[in-house]
Amino acid sequence: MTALVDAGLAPYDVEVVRADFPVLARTVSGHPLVYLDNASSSQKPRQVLDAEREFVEQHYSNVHRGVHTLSQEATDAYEAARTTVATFLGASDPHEVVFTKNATEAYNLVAYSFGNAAAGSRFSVGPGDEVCVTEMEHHSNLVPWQMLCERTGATLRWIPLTDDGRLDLTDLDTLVNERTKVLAFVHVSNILGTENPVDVLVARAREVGAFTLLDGAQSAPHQVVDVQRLGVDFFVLTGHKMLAPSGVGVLWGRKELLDAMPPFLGGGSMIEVVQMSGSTYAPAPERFEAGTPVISQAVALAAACDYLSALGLDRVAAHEQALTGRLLDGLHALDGVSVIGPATTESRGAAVSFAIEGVHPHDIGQSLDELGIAVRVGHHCAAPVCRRYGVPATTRASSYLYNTAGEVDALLEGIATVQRFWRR
Amino acid sequence: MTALVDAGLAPYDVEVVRADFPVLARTVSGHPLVYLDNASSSQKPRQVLDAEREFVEQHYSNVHRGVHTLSQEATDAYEAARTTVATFLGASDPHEVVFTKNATEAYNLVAYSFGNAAAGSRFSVGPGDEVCVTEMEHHSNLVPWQMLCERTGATLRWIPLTDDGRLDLTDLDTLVNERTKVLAFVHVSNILGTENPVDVLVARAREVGAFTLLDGAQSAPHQVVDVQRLGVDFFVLTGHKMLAPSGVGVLWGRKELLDAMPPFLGGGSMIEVVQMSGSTYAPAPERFEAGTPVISQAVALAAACDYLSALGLDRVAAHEQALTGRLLDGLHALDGVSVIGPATTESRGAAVSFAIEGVHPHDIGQSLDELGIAVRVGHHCAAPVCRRYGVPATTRASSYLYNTAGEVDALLEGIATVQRFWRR
Amino acid sequence: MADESLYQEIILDHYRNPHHKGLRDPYDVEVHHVNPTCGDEVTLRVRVADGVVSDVSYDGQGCSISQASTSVMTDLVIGRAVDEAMKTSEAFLALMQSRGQLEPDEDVLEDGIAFAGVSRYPARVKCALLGWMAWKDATAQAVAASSGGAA
Amino acid sequence: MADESLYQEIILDHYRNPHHKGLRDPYDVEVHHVNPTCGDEVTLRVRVADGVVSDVSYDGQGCSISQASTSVMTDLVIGRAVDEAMKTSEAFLALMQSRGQLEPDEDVLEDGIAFAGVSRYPARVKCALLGWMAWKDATAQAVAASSGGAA
Ligand SMILES: Cc1ncc(COP(=O)(O)O)c(C=O)c1O
Ligand SMILES: Cc1ncc(COP(=O)(O)O)c(C=O)c1O
Repeated sequence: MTALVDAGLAPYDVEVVRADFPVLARTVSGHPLVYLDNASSSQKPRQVLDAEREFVEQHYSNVHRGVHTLSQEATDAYEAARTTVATFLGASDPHEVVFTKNATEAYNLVAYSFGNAAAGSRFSVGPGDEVCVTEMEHHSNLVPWQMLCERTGATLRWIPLTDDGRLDLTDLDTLVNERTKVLAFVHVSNILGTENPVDVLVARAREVGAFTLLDGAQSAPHQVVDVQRLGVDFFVLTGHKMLAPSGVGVLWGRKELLDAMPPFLGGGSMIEVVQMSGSTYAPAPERFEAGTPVISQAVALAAACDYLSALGLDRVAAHEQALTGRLLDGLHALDGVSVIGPATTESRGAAVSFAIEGVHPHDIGQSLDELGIAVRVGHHCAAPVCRRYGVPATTRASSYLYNTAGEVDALLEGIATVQRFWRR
Repeated sequence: MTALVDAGLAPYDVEVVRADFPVLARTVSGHPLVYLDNASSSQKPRQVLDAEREFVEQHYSNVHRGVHTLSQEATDAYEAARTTVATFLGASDPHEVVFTKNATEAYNLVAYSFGNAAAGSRFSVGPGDEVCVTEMEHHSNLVPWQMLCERTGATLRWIPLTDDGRLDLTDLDTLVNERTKVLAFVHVSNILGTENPVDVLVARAREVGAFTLLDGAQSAPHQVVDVQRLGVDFFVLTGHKMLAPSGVGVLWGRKELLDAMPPFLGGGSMIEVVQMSGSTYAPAPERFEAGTPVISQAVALAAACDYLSALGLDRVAAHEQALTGRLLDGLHALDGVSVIGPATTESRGAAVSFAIEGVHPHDIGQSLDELGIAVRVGHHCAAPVCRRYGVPATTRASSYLYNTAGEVDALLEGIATVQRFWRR
Repeated sequence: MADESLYQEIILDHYRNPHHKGLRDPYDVEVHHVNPTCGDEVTLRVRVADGVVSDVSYDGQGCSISQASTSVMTDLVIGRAVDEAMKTSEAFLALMQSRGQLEPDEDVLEDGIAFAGVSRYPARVKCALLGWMAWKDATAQAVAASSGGAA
Repeated sequence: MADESLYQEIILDHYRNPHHKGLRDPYDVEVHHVNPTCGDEVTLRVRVADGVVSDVSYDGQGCSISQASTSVMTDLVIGRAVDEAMKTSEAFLALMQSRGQLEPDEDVLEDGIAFAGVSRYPARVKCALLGWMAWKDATAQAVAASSGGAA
C-alpha cells in the first residue's frame, strides 16, 4: 500500500470496487456470499454489462460485410475491441488478436492448424516430431496436444513437477530438444497457483527452434502482461475469468505466424475467393474467425480490459498478493490442513489448493457453501496434478480484485468449522 | 390473418413486437431506421437481454463442476436452456443439443469429428468417399467440407441450381450415391430465399446410407422446426439470427451418433479420465463442449426461443410471408429491377436478392442507407451463387417479425429514388 | 452448520461406521468404478448364489455421500433375491433423479430415504450412485456368468 | 439524396465518364485484381518507358467508387515519373486510411481529394483502392522486369 500511495495513486478501495458487482450483495444459505471461485470464473461489473448492452441495444448488426450504418458501427466497435485487447497485451498490431469463444478453442486452433500443415511446412507435425507440455497443464492445454500427437504420430512429452508444486527443470534440455515443434505451458497454474519461469522456458525453446504457446488464462486477469516482453509466439486468455462474459477468448500470435499458418475452422469471413472446387483464405485475424464472430462479447471484453486498466493491474496484483499471503499464513497455522502448491506468495498467483485431513473435498465444499462461502472442489481440469500429489481432488480458494481480508478470514473460520463438524 | 383469428389467436400486432426492440426507435441519416438485414443478423428484444442480464447479475458462475450454490444455479440455468432448445426443435432428448459459438463451428465440428474417425469406422471419410453439398450453400457449410475432402482425399460433389433459383435435382441419384458419406445442405438459402425439399433429399440419402446435415440458420428463426419430422441426422442453427446474442449456435444430432463420434475440440469438461499419456472422453453433449461453454449466451438463446414460441412461429411465418409477397410484387413491378431467386412466396423464406440495372449493389446499399434503410450488399457468403447467376454481388432485403408493410413500401420507394439518382 | 436436508444423521452414521466394508472372499465378480469428476473410486465384490445376493464387499475412497450410500446399499441388497435387489436399486436411482420431487418409500429404501435431499444437489447425485452402479454392474456380470455356465 | 461527403460530383462525373478506360496496346504488364468481398474486378495494363508511366489502360466492373477512383488514378499517374506517381499513390493510400482525419493536398491528389469522405466508410475503402493497388502491382512488375532486363 505504501508503495502505491508513494506512486501518487489513491489507495486501493475494495469497497468501491465491490459496489460495481451486483452479485456480491447476495446472500447464500442465509450468509453474505463470499465468492472465492474466481480461478474458475469471475463475476462481471456493471460497467462491462452496460457497455455490452448499450452496444446491442443501439449499434448492433453483423460485422465486416455491410455498408449500412449499423453494420459500420458494429464493425467499428468490434475492431476497436480488438485494438483495446492488443494494447492490453502489449501487442504491436491489433491484427495479432484473434477472438475465439474461450481459451480452449485457442489451443485447439493452433493444434489443428499445425496438424493441417502440409508435410515439410514449418508448422507441420509428424512422426519423429515432439510436442512438450508440463504436468501442471489445464486439460484444455493438454488434450488438444494429445489429440494432435495421436492424429499425426508425433510424441508428447512433459515437464514433471517438484514436491513443492513447481516445474522440475532438471531434464529441460532433454525434454525440449531439436525435435520439439511446440512448447505449450501454463503461465500461472489454476490448481497449484504456481507462476512459471517463462524466460527460462522460452530461452530453451528458442535454442531449439520450437514454437512457444503460453496459457495466460490465469495470468492475464491478475497481472500486467506484455506479450512482446514475454517473448512467446502465442498467448491465450479467456474473457470470463477477467470480468468479461462467457463466450469470448483470445489467441494472440505473431502476425507473421498467423498469416502463414493453415486455417482451422472453415466458413464465412475467413475466405478470400470461394469456388465450389476450392477456396483461398484471408490473412489473419479474419483467417481464424470463421462465421459470425463473438461480436458483443468482444465489445464486453474490451470494456473489461478498460476496467482493469483503469483500476491498474499492478494495484490489483498487490491487493491479491496481500490476500493470498493472508490465506496461506492462515492455512499454515491450522492443524490438519495442508497446502498443495507453493507455500509462499513468491512467484505464485491467487489460486490456493488445500486438503483437510479426514474430510473429502466434496464435503468441504458443500459445508463451506452452507456458510455462504463459494470455493471449487475437484480436479480443476488438472487431473494429472491430483495424481502427482496423491489426492483424489483438492479444495481451491481463489481471490480476485473484489475480495477482502474479511472474506479470507471468513474462509479460515469456515475451515475450522468444517473440521469441527466432520471430526465429531 | 383470418385463419389466425379463427384459431382463437389474437391478430399479430407488429407494433407491440417492435416496442420490445430498442434499436428500432433509432434514426439513421435523419430517417427512421428500416432494418431489413435480418438474414445477416437480427436485433434483440429486451426480454432476451433482460434474461441474460438477470442471470449474469445474480446467478453466474462457471458450470458443471462445482458444488457451491452459484455453480448449481448456473448449471441449472445452462441445462434448462438446453432443454428449452431441445423442445423448440422437437428433439426427444436434451442431450442431443450441443452448444457451439455459431453455426459455423457446428459444421466444422461434424466435419472434423468425421475426419478424426479411425479408418473403417462408420464415420471415417477417405479416398473414394464423397461428400455432397449444393451450389447454394453458405460458405460456412461449404468450406469445412472442402477442407475435410482436402485432408482426407475424399471427393466433394454438389447439386447445381436451376435458372429460377432452385436445386436442380435431375442428377440427384448420381450425385448422392453409394459412396456418399454426408449430404449437407441448406434448409432455406440466405441469398436466394429458396426453401429446399428436405424430404426428397433425405429420402435419397437414406437409400444410400449417407448422413444428412441440414443447415437451419435461416429456417429456425422463421418457421416451426421439428428435427424428428425432418428426418435428418444433424441440424444446425445460429442464435444471433433468431433474437439471441452473437456467440451461440447449436448442433443438434441424434444421440446415438453424437455418442459414437470422435471428439473435435479437446479440453476441460469433454473428458472422462485424463492422464498425461492419454485421455478418454465424456458422452455427448459434454464431449463436444470443450472448455467453459457459452453459458450466458445459451441462457439468452433459451429466452429467445421462449419469445418466439410465445409469439408463435406460425404467426411469425404468416406475417413474414405477407411482407415477402408484398416486396416481391413491388420489385416485379419496377422497371430495371430483377429478383435473383424464386419469384413467388412458394417454398421460400424472407430473404430477397435483387439487382438494379446499371447500379452496382454497393451504391444501392449506400444510397439506401442514406434513406435509413439497412440492406446487405455483397455475395452474402455464397459467392458460387453470384457466379452462377452472373452477378458480382446482390442487394438483399430480408424481413423479420418486427418489420412492417410500411417498411417494405419504404424500401420500394427507396429503390425508385436510387434509380432516379444513379440514372441521372 | 449442517444443512439438514443433505447431511442427515443417518448419512453421517453410515459414513463414520460403514457397514460391510472391506474386501472379502469368496466372490464371483470384482469391479472398479471411478467418478471422473471428483476422483472418487470404489472396488466392489459380489457373490450371487441361487439367485440371491449372498455377499457384497467393497473398499474405496470418497466423500461422505458416496461412502454412506454404498454402506446403505449393502444393507439393502445382501441376502435379497437379485430381482428384488435390482428393483430396490431402480427405486434409489429414481429417487436420485427426482430433484427433490419424489417422496421416498421407507419400506423399500429403509436408510436410503436419508438421501432424498441429495437429489436436489445435481453435483452430488453421482456421488450417491457410485456404489450402486458398481453393484449393479458386478451383479449383472455375476448373473450373466452363472446363467452362461448353466446354459 | 446523396450524402454530400461520399458521392461528390467529381466522383459521379468520373464514374459516368471514366478517363482512359478500355484496354490498349502497347503495354508491359497486365494484372487482374479482385475485391473478394464484393466481386469487383479490374484488369489493368501499364506501360513504363524511361522511368515514366507512359500509359495505363483498364477494364472491369465495380461500384461508382472503384470505377471513379481508377479513372482519377489514371489522370494522376499517366505521364508522370514512376517515383513521383508512387508518391501520389502513397498519398492516396494515406488519405483512404485516415478515417476522415486527414486534410488532402489538392496539389498532389487533384480530383482525388473528392475521395476524402470515403475514408469514413471503412467498407468502401477497399473499393477506392482497387484500381490503385492494381496499378502499383503492375508498375512494380514492369519496373522489376525492365531493370532485370537492364542488368
Ligand atoms: C444459410 C446460412 N448458413 C450458415 C450461416 C453461418 O452462421 P454463423 O455466421 O452464425 O456461423 C449463415 C449466416 O451467416 C447462413 O445464412
Ligand atoms: C490455466 C487454465 N487454462 C485454460 C483454461 C480454459 O479456459 P476456458 O475454459 O475458458 O477455455 C482455464 C480455465 O478453465 C485455466 O485455468
